[in-house]
Amino acid sequence: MQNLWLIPALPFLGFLINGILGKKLPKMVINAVAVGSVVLSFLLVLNIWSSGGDLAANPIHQHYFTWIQSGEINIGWDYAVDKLTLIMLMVVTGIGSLIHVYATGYMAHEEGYYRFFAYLNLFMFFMLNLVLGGNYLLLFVGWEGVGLCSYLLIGFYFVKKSASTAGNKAFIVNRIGDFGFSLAMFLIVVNFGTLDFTKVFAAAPGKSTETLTAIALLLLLGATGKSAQIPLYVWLPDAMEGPTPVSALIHAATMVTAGVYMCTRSAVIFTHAPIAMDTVAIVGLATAVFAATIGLTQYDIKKVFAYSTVSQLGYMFLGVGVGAFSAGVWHLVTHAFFKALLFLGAGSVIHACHHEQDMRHMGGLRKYTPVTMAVLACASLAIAGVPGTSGFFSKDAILTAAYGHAPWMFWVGVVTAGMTAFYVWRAFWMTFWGEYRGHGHPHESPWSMLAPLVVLAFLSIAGGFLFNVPKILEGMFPAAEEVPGESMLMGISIAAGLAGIAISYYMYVVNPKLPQRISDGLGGIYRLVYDKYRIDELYDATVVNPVITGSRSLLWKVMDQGVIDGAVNGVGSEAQLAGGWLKMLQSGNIRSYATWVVLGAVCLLILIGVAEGVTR
Amino acid sequence: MAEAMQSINLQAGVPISWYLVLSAVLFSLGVAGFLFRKSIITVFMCIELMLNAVNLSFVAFANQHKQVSGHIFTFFVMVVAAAEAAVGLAIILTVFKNRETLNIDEINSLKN
Amino acid sequence: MNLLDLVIALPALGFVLALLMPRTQENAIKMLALGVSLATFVLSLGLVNGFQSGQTGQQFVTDNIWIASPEIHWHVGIDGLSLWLVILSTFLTPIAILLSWKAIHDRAKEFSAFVLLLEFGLVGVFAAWDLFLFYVFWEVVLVPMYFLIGIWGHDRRIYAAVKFFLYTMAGSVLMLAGIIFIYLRVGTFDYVQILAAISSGHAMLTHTEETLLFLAFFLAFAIKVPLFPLHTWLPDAHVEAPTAGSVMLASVMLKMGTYGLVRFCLPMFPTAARENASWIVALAIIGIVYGGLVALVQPNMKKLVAYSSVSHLGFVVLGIFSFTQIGLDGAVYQMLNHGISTGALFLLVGFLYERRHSLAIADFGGVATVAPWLSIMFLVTTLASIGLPTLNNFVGEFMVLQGSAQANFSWTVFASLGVIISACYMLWMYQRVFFGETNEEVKHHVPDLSLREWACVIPLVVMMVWMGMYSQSFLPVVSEANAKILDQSKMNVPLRVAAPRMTEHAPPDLSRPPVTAAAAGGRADAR
Amino acid sequence: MDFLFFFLFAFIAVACAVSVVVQKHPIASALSLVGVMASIAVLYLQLGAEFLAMAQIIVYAGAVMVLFIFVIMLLNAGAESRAGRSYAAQLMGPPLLVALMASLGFAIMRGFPGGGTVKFDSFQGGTAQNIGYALFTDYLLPFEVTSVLILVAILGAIVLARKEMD
Repeated sequence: MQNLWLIPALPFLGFLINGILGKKLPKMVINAVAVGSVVLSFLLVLNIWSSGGDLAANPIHQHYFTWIQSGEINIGWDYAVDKLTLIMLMVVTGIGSLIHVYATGYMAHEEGYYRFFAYLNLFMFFMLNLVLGGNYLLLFVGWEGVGLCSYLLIGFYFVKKSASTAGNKAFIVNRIGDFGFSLAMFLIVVNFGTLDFTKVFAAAPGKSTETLTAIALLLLLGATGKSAQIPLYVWLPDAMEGPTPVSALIHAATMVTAGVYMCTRSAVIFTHAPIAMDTVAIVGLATAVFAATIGLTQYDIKKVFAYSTVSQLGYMFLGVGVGAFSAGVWHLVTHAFFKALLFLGAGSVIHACHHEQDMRHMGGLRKYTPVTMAVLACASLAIAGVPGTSGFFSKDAILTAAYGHAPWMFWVGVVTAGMTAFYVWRAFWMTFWGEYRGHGHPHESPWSMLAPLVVLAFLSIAGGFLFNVPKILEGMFPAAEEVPGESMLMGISIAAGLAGIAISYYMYVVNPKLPQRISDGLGGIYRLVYDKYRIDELYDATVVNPVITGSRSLLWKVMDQGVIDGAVNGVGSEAQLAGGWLKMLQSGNIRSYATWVVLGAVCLLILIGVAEGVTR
Repeated sequence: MAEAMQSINLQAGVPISWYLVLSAVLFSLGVAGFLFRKSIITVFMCIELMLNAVNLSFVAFANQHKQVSGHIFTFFVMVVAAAEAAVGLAIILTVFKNRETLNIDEINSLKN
Repeated sequence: MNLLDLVIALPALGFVLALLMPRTQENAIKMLALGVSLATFVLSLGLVNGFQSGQTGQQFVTDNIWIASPEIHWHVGIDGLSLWLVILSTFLTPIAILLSWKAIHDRAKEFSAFVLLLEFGLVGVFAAWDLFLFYVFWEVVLVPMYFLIGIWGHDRRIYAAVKFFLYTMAGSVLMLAGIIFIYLRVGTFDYVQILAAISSGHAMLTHTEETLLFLAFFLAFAIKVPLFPLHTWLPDAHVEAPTAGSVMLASVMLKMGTYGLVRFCLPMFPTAARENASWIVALAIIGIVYGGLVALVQPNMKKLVAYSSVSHLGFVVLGIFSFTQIGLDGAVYQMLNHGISTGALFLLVGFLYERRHSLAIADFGGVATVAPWLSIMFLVTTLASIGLPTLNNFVGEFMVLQGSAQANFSWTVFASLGVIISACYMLWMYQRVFFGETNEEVKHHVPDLSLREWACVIPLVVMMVWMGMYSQSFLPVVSEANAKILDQSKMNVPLRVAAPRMTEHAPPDLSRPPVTAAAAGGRADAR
Repeated sequence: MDFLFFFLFAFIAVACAVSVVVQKHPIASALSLVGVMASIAVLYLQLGAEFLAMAQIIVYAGAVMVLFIFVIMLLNAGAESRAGRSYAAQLMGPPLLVALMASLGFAIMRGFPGGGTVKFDSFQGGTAQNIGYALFTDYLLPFEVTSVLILVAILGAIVLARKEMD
């Protein structure tokens, strides 16, 4: 019997040690604690994986203590592991370990080194909680917790205003998603009386479609927040303010895929709510295209990959939405490999160029950083879906399923795949080919950074074979319908990917003047896309600013200080006014006072008389 | 009133209510003095007049109920009146020394 | 004289002792006050230890005649509802004294005495089972707080103190009228007997009377809570109050209002409470959103936290008037949570004020660089306040919203907006105060936490985590008490009101035991 | 006989009381007041209050009024000045007085339609013995308190007078 609680507890312990004592510890110890705790967790997960037994038949379920109990509702601190969880655990701890190792090199000269690793370990704790949680509320704990860590790590360079603003934005936008998630939980409790996965999923088929649709749509709102889908994707590109390892771990490989995990976890609910499924697919597809177009135009290397992440997440949602849950998860896994690699590679490049992120100031790096170039090539091949690489398998599985669901989705997906290949390779060419356009001397990164890259490069290429997710998850989800002409579809998508690479090669290596001409030719449209469709500005103008100015001028100044306080103070001054009139009676003349006394006496007498008269 | 007069038996004695009416009349005269006189000493005397009027009704009630309590009350009122006279007159003295007037309307420091 | 009496009496004793001490012995007075409040806290822990869960009645009861005519009893006792509120009061008082150790030098003697008097009143309010006694304690609390604000406050302290006093008095006078009305009708101030009389119909309250009484009590409590349109005294009082005053005000005094709602309004006037629930909930939700939005744009930290209190207490009221077990449990739990986390916020804001002598957000920036631990503690508290899971507020908010979802899902939808807004205003403030470039003033005047300050903060932070992770230490007894209250508020209302007029013809209500037996049983349980 | 006494002294009392109110000079008022008190003392006798009648003469007509006259002489108070006025008293006074009389009369007539009659010797509870007995048994505490009251009054008077001497 494995002690599941140890898996998240170890990083948490690391967080405590580094967080509290870190300032006084030598770097070696911090490294050992931070990396060691995550690696130990990884080993524990491996232990489950190898000794696994039949998780499909007997999922592990461990109850530790009752967390919230009131009336009929009882929510425990339960960890559960089934195959889906196990895959997620592998991804989170595995890639987490690699990125921790990488970060020891990347962050070596940063201030607040211990703080960084403390946050990172805390993130691992919450992420593992999210994955291991045996009920929705525990998932939500991890869900919010990773949001917190994301906030802390994006704002790691908190002296920079843009960093802390980006952190706030991430947290608040996520909160909007969480609003949906929590409403979904409330609905689940109202209808099911519990939040335990097993009980909810057992009872779900019996509930009405309307209820399940409402729950599913609210869950989707939560997922769009965390996984950066339309309309809540805006925080992710800004999140690139964080250190690069953070971008790789949190904003590419693990946290942002939590939405996909959650939807997959709730597959039973989604499959019984067809409208919600279609919504998921459409949201995913729209996000994929939308983000991809923005990615075409960006120059900041991390921004390119950020939009690429948004786009790829859209793919995963497309997979979930068309009912190919395992394909979605598969893409999640392979994407974790190659996107983490892309980011880490980008980090290595940035490191090499002395913290320059603009690709216009790079170029020709293949001479200086050959290893980085090699591994990035692997990643770029994978994301372009070149046959044999990991990305190929998962993307193909999704697209095939999409065709089965609705052919137009397939075509849009293919176009997106082409764009993806184009902008990733565009970044590749701009970075490594041509002449060096930056300042200083670029240099290759240390091996503590490169070693994880090599491992990830291997996984990016071979991950599709190693982790055949649909096979592992067989039986967990309803099988996707067979699609005729599968090989033809595969051919089309491969062609799109290769075309993207070819075009980018033509535009950025063979004929470097071309892009400028095209962008000039497109004019306004190009500016619009380059400015990310000005969605941020749109949100600012329609939501943020009205709320703030409305709160300030209307609610606070007018309502609170004017109306309510005005009324209160008005009562006060009215009383004073009345007192002013009554004060006239107090003339100071004793005879007048006596007159009033007599008046009172007479009135009393008359009153008594009247009362007597009435009773008689 | 006329019927009431007729029904009175001259041999039976004076009705209690007549004493009360007398008391009321004296009291009202006291009030009138209080309201219309301006000399502080006269006003003070009018207060004594009112006290006497009330005493009279106490005694009348004592007679009606054949109890001594009414007398005791009157006795206490007298005591209080005596004490009041002592203090009150001392106050009047002080006021006069300070203000050089006995006009009650000019002594209005209760205002403000 | 049982333990509870001791817990009530000790602060009063300390109050007298502090007044008797010579004015010059400032430190000795502070030590005395701290010692007394700590001793009270330790004693009150004995209440937790001796509290028998599973019994629904009051425990640690003392019931002696205090005033013979009209018969007013010294009737104190605690149940699961009041237990934690008593602990909260005794827990925060030593912290309040400790935190103002350096800040208060002017008239330290009176200050210590008033804080102890405040504690006396607060514990008394939560323990009183006689309506008149309750009212007396209710007013006792007012006096020291009035002076705390009025003497040791900031520039506009007189205005704030008078506003606070008048607002609260206006409500409580109506409550007094209600109490007297009930006394005239029932012939006792004893709450247990009143409940029995009301539930059996002996009180013969007509529908109108019940509604009016409910409103009288409700208004007093709603002002104290404070519910939405009655809240404007709160920001002023908080901004002007010294830190200790703010902490006690936010943490415990506001709970008097919500406690009163649960303790008195629900069981005594079940029909009226349920009939009026809809607009009260509407006000609560408006308060949640409105408080949050106004907090968003405050330039002053204390005002921001004060408006956030309006928002948070909206949740409590929402939970209470959802009339569900989980909602009510959540509301009570949220009272405690708010006490801890908002208390901690005011405390930390107070620390910042001591350093920089300003409450304006704009005067800060980059504090995280110079005072990392202060920033971390503030962050934890902020996160607790915005309801991060594993910290305390989350549990309360979750339960309240769950309860309201069971009552009416649309309530939850609107109330949940408050959760989003809370993240906005708290994080925005945090960003502006702690992040960014450190300005010169901050660099020179803002050191990290001192040992004394650590001693204030650590207990609060520990409680945040404890209450967030293991609510089972606290919730079961609360649940039991709430179940009883909920039961009382579920009384078969039409029958109860009609009963007096058709006593001869109405069939006996078999679903309930006869009143006298119930009342006697209730009291017997308690002993 | 009873009627005669009653009317005679009632008339004197009312006449003197009117004189108290209308006399311009305080001395005249004071002397009129003595008349009121004396006639009231006679009525006391008629009502069977021997002790009070004597006390009335000695304490009121004697001590208190002498004190008044003494003060009037001391201050050399003449006819009152005309300065100052009270609108309230002038406007509302007369109607109020009428209303007061009317309502009091009404109350007496309504309240005591046949409340018994008064004759000499019909009630003999007002002797000094009876009063003394009552004072020193049932009313001992109030009696003692009045002694304190008088003491305080004396002290007060002294203090006030002393202040005047400064």
